[in-house]
Amino acid sequence: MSYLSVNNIEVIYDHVILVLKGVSLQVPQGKIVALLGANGAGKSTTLKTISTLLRGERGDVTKGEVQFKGERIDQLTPNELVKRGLSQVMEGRHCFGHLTIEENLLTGAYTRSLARSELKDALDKVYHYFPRLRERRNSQAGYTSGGEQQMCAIGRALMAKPSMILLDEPSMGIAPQIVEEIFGIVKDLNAKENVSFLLAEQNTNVALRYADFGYILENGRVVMEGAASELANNEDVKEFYLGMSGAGRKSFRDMKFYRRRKRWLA
Amino acid sequence: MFYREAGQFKTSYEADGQILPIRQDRIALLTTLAIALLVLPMVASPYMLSAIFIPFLIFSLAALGLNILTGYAGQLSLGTAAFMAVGAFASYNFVLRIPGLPLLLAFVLGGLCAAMVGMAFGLPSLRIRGFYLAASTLATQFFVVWCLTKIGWLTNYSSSGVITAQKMEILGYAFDTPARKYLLVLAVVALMALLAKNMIRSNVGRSWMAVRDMDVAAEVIGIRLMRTKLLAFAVSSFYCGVAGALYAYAYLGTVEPEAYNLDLSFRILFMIIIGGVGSILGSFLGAAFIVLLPVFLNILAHGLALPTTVASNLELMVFGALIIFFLIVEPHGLARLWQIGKEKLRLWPFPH
Amino acid sequence: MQMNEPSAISAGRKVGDVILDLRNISLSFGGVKALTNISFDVREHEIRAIIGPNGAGKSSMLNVINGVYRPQQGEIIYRGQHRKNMDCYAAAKSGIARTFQNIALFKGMTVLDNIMTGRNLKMQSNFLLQALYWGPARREEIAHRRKCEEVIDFLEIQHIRKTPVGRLPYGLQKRVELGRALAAEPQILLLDEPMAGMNVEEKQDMCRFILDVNEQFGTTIVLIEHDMGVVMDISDRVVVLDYGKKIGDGTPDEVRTNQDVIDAYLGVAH
Amino acid sequence: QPGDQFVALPSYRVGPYAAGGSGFYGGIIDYFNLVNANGGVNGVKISWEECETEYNPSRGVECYERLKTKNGGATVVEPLSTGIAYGILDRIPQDKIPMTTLGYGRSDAANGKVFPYVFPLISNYWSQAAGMIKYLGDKSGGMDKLKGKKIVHLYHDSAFGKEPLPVLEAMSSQYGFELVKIPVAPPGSEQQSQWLQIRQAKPDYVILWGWGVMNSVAIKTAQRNGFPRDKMLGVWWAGSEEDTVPSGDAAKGYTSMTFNTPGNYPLLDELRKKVYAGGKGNLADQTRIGSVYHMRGLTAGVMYVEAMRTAQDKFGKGKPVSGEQLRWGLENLNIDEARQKVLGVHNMFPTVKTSCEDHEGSGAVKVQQWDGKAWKAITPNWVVGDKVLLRKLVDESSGKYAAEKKITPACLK
Amino acid sequence: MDMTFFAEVLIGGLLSGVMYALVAIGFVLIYKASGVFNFAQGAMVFFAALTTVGFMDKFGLSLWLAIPATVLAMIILGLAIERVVLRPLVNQPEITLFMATIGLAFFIEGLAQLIWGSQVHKLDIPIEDVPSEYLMEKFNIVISKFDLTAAAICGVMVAALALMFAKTKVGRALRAVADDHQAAQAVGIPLQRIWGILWAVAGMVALVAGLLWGARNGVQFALTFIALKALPVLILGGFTSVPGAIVGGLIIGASEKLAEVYIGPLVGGGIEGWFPYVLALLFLLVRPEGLFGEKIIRRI
Ligand SMILES: Nc1ncnc2c1ncn2[C@@H]1O[C@H](COP(=O)(O)OP(=O)(O)OP(=O)(O)O)[C@@H](O)[C@H]1O
Ligand SMILES: Nc1ncnc2c1ncn2[C@@H]1O[C@H](COP(=O)(O)OP(=O)(O)OP(=O)(O)O)[C@@H](O)[C@H]1O
Ligand SMILES: [Mg+2]
Ligand SMILES: [Mg+2]
Repeated sequence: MSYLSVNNIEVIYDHVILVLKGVSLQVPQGKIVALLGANGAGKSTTLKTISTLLRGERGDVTKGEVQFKGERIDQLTPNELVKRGLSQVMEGRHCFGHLTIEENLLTGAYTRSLARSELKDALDKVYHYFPRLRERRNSQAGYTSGGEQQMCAIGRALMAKPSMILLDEPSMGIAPQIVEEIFGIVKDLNAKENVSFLLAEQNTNVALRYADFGYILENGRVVMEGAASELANNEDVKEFYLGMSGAGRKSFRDMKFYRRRKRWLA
Repeated sequence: MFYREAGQFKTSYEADGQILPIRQDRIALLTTLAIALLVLPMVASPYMLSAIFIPFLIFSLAALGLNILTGYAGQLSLGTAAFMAVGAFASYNFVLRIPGLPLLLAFVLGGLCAAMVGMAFGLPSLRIRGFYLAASTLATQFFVVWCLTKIGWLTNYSSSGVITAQKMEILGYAFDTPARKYLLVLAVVALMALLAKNMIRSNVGRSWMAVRDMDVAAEVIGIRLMRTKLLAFAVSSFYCGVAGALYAYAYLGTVEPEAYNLDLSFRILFMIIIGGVGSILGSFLGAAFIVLLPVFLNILAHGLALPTTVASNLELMVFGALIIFFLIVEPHGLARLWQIGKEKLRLWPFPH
Repeated sequence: MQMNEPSAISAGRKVGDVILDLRNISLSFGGVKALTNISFDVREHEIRAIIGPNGAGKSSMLNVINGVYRPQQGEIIYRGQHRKNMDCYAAAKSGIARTFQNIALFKGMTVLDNIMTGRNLKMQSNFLLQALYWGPARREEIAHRRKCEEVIDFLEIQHIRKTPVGRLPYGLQKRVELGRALAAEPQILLLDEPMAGMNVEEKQDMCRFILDVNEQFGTTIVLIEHDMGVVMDISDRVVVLDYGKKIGDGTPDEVRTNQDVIDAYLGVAH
Repeated sequence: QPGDQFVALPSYRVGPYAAGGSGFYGGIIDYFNLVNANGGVNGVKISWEECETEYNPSRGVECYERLKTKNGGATVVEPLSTGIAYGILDRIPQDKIPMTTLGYGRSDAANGKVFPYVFPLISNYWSQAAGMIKYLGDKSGGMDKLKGKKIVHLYHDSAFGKEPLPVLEAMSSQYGFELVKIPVAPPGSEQQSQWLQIRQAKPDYVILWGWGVMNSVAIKTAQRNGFPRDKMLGVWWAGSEEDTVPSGDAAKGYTSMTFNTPGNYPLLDELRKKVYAGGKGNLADQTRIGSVYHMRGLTAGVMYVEAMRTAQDKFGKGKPVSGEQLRWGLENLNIDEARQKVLGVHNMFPTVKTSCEDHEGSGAVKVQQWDGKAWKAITPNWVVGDKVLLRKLVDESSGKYAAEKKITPACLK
Repeated sequence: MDMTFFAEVLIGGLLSGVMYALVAIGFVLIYKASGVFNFAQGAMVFFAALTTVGFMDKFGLSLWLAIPATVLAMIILGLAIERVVLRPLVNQPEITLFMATIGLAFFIEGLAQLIWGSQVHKLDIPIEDVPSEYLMEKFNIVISKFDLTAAAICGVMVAALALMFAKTKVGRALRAVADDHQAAQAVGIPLQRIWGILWAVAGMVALVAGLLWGARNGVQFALTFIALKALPVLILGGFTSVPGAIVGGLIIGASEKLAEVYIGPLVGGGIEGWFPYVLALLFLLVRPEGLFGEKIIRRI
């Protein structure tokens, strides 16, 4: 049975802009699922639909439903979702600028009532993953660097101890070493604590390396799905998402001429 | 079906830069203008002209002025009425003290005085932002009204601080009936709206919007904050000043400084928020909403034959509730609602 | 510099003399030392990359170059002129344009308007003429519009010309931001993570734009990027920062093999 | 309905001045209802329509414009707001609708040659100021005793508060008392500094020229600073229950001007019997019958009805008169004591006799004192200030207005 | 210069300032916790005071019963506001929310008068508004006991709220909400519940202000205007600082009185209307976020 399932959702922004045109996807329990796609394909919108944060952006779900642990969740509030174990890391960081890094992390634990020592443990765990945050713990998040904010956002979501995390572009603006670390953490949580992940990622390379399963979204439709390894070996994915051609990786310098992009759907 | 731009191709940047790129819109605007100019003065009752259309146009102009400052340049202001007062009292003094000064020139001079006051009070905007600035602009509001009550010269030492606007005459032609006053106001407002639109679509307007949307980034691309903000204050106050002068000359006739009180400032702010912040059309829609709704509610309440006290309070409540309702339906104002309507129309008969 | 040159590859790009020289720059915020005693230079027509772990001070470095931050110490020599610091306006005026890590587009404006603001320094006519939209003002507006359309064509964003940027997906916004910087016809272009949040194909597009700008117009480019593939492929020289200190400087190959760099940043050799 | 005498009532029943507005307009309407219940004015029923102005000039103008053509045309209008009165000042002569401004508005409008359509009936600000000084003089034991006294003019810092200054200043130099002017920034919800200044100045009297919340705050703050309330003398806009009730006990002993004598009158009894008993009363709260604002409204009603009667006498009994004709009626009012007795309002307001030169018609005022529960008149007779001085000021000021507006002063027929 | 008089003006000003602060706190509370500039605060003060008096006059309740009844009314009002106005407007720009509170102000004003009528009332609370004899004899200074009590109440309220924001989980959550509604929701902060509580608390703060101001000036519509006195206090102290409200109040109160007394006569008086604003403005030029406000983060 799938842990999270999205069934044929359709989303319209501002009453007129149709963004998702019937997207369905499943996340089985304890798996990592990657959601891939070009800019504007609708990845973030899909995630926001699941976490019901769409309402604040004047987006409407006009069709379809979302189920989590076998229950419909599209009418719940984000708070209830977090309590049920579904957390989202939003695209574009969204740290609380006036709160310090540590306060930011603490708000992450809002839904859990923890004793002081437990809180400290939770914090330590995040600091363990992101030592850089420990150093900057007392600075206002608004004044930290882009990458630090990204780490803070991820750390904040971990504080809720979710059983399912929606990650929107976790690698954006993160140094390569840390990217690997973040995905390491994902794998770690997945393996040790059985946390499921749905991650929207542009860094297809890394994403497919760590994910079990992948969906490719284009223009608001799922155009391809399959096991991660399968996708990674698909010729089209290789060419368009991994930047490989027949003879290994191509240099970015050689990409000078306009190529016609292959579209799966007209 | 009929509202499509399909088949209308632009062959020059000039054509593309037109105020209304879609032909149907152009036709609609011209028709509206023609009706306003030719038909209304003939058919509308004096009541409609002098109690609805004239104040509507004047408030639209003031709202336009505030929209330039708040909607386009992003500086929230609660001092609109003060700038209007400066425009009115300055125009009055110009006409009074310079015999033979053409009335329209007096309005322009009044507007310029307002612009200067606006710039002076706009200076703090270089450092202060958002609600802090808004609250500070109240200083303008109270200070200007205070000056007008204190400095006798400004009101020609009238014992009660009241000024009576002189008769309106341009080139010997007296604007004394509601229809004539209406036409004068319409001409001024239409012209100034056109100028505003031009500013908005050229470099000044873009600089304002850039400063509004992200002033740090605007600075980095070479927009000078001080100049841009002060210009916005000046232009906005100019518009408000002219509106204030019209308010005195074409609408109230006799005014005391108190007529330009905080309440008026707020009403104009409501207009732009309800109508649409950062939209010229919105200034007009908002003014219409705020001018007409209470009248409408009042008439409605009378129709229901409620006890007057109850009716008046209900009116106030419904007015408040409707503001909230419209904000919930469309936080970006009536202008946006209008635009969405048009977008839907363009897609029609398909829903998306 | 002409935008409408045929897009043939220019015969060979020559890296020229030092155009921007940063000497002993130090910058701190309260207790945080963002930059400590950093020196490096940028030569004309080259692509210079700045890399380093998160919070190393890369963005701060760009902010120093174009005058958003004022360093406590150090000197900037730009085209032979010494300055303690730049101010934003002067920097823009002297041909430094940039993009930002957190997109700093004007959200309420259309793509075209955003790009047009990039040309604001080149617009001369006063606002009264603009209000009348008449004569020189109108001609000027149209001339600049033409230039901006070239930028739009170049970046292949014709279809979204009239869309408010707030509604665009992230990747396109980055592209528009580049367009705004390009519209200023800069001498030096500072790019802060232009390819963050893009997939490979889009990165390829972006690289192509950057290289084209560099080659066709000879624009000097300073680039911050976390994707090593991109950095190694397209930059001429790389400077590496870590905790506000410079730990490496040289060609991509030199940097790639520098042990300090590997330890602090790359993790594994790329 | 056609055949009625239609009156426009641009009233306000919400907002800061709602309490006054509902009392005043309630009074007018009550009186009209009573007159109608008694068969109308020579059989002509009075009809009216209210329109909420919120005390806002621009809404007031809209109301005026809306009401003026209703029911065959309004024949008199009373906005009870200076701002609105100014807003329609230019319109009424054109529309030929007289406007009354009972106790407010331009004092110089008393000159009917310049302001043919404006009627500041009974008493205006200048008459009031002169009456105040007269009263204070009498209280001190004669006008000559005012010499060397100190009087504070504590005023609402607006056109309203400055209106009496010409009179007060003239009288100050005439009688040799010291006039200390202390303004209060509107709305006046804080007056600590003013009252400290007053305490410092140790005046003999304080004239309170206030409006709205400023009045109750002044009384409260006077108490807080230990200034005796009976040495305070308010204007009539500071002399209603609405001004004293919120101050509670602090208001005991406070005095103010009025142009109505507080008390009960046959008219009020008749009202209770014929209007309120039938549930047609306009006041929600019957205890407000006979309150200051209500009585002021009744007075206005009496004025209108008497003017209608007078006009009908001239232009034909038993049919409604036009605005123009009613103007004539207002200009030729003569309500003497005998007439007052007939109407059951003897001594409720001073006798009124208007003419083209004198649209005020009286200029007499009274002083009343708050005993903690109700107002009591403390001057047995009507007080009249220096008429000669007032006439001079009115002529000067209205002359200036006429010159500015290029009006040739003349009486209308 | 007469020193006693000076002291009197100064102290009188400080105490008036406390009264301003009382209203300003209501604004700070909502702004700090949701980024909403609550224009309806004045209307809520009016509503609270009028409701208390209404319960006393119309239902004959004693003050001690009327207050809890009003507390209940304020809670209902607060929850209703959250449900009807704020919930649908989550994540909207500040100015939209600001405008919504303006609509709310109209609504509440109309509602209050519809229910309780537009009459003015007095409100007797058992604190005497007469000069304290002790201080009068000892220092020859006239200070009202009432003002001293008000100052004490205000102090307690400020301390409680400041602690709440700084130390508790809810306080932290509220600050987070003010920064970013959407992100706050994403981390599971129950925006709706929290806002409901918040507005209910703001309603109670309004009640305290309403009781004290109502007792001082009478319960009348003009209570809504005291917001105008609170605004300069607010910008001077900083929109986001509870202690700022009281410090701002003291500064504004004292300086406006001193200015009125010592500068006023030179320029014709009546400067209290604008002086506090100009003063606050000058402060802002030095510190654009007010004395204690959170620094406005402007980074690119
Ligand atoms: N608030 C909004 N209003 C209108 N349109 C929107 C809004 N948010 C997103 N869109 C549109 O919806 C489409 C999908 O956007 P979404 O952010 O989901 O894409 P994405 O796949 O996450 O892209 P990226 O990789 O750039 O983050 C885009 O075309 C975008 O323009
Ligand atoms: N305005 C500021 N105030 C306080 N601290 C700042 C400010 N700007 C930057 N910093 C600090 O300086 C350090 C360097 O920041 P910078 O943004 O330059 O990093 P970066 O190298 O761009 O990192 P990233 O790759 O994560 O974007 C960070 O620790 C940051 O917190
Ligand atoms: Mg996305
Ligand atoms: Mg950076």
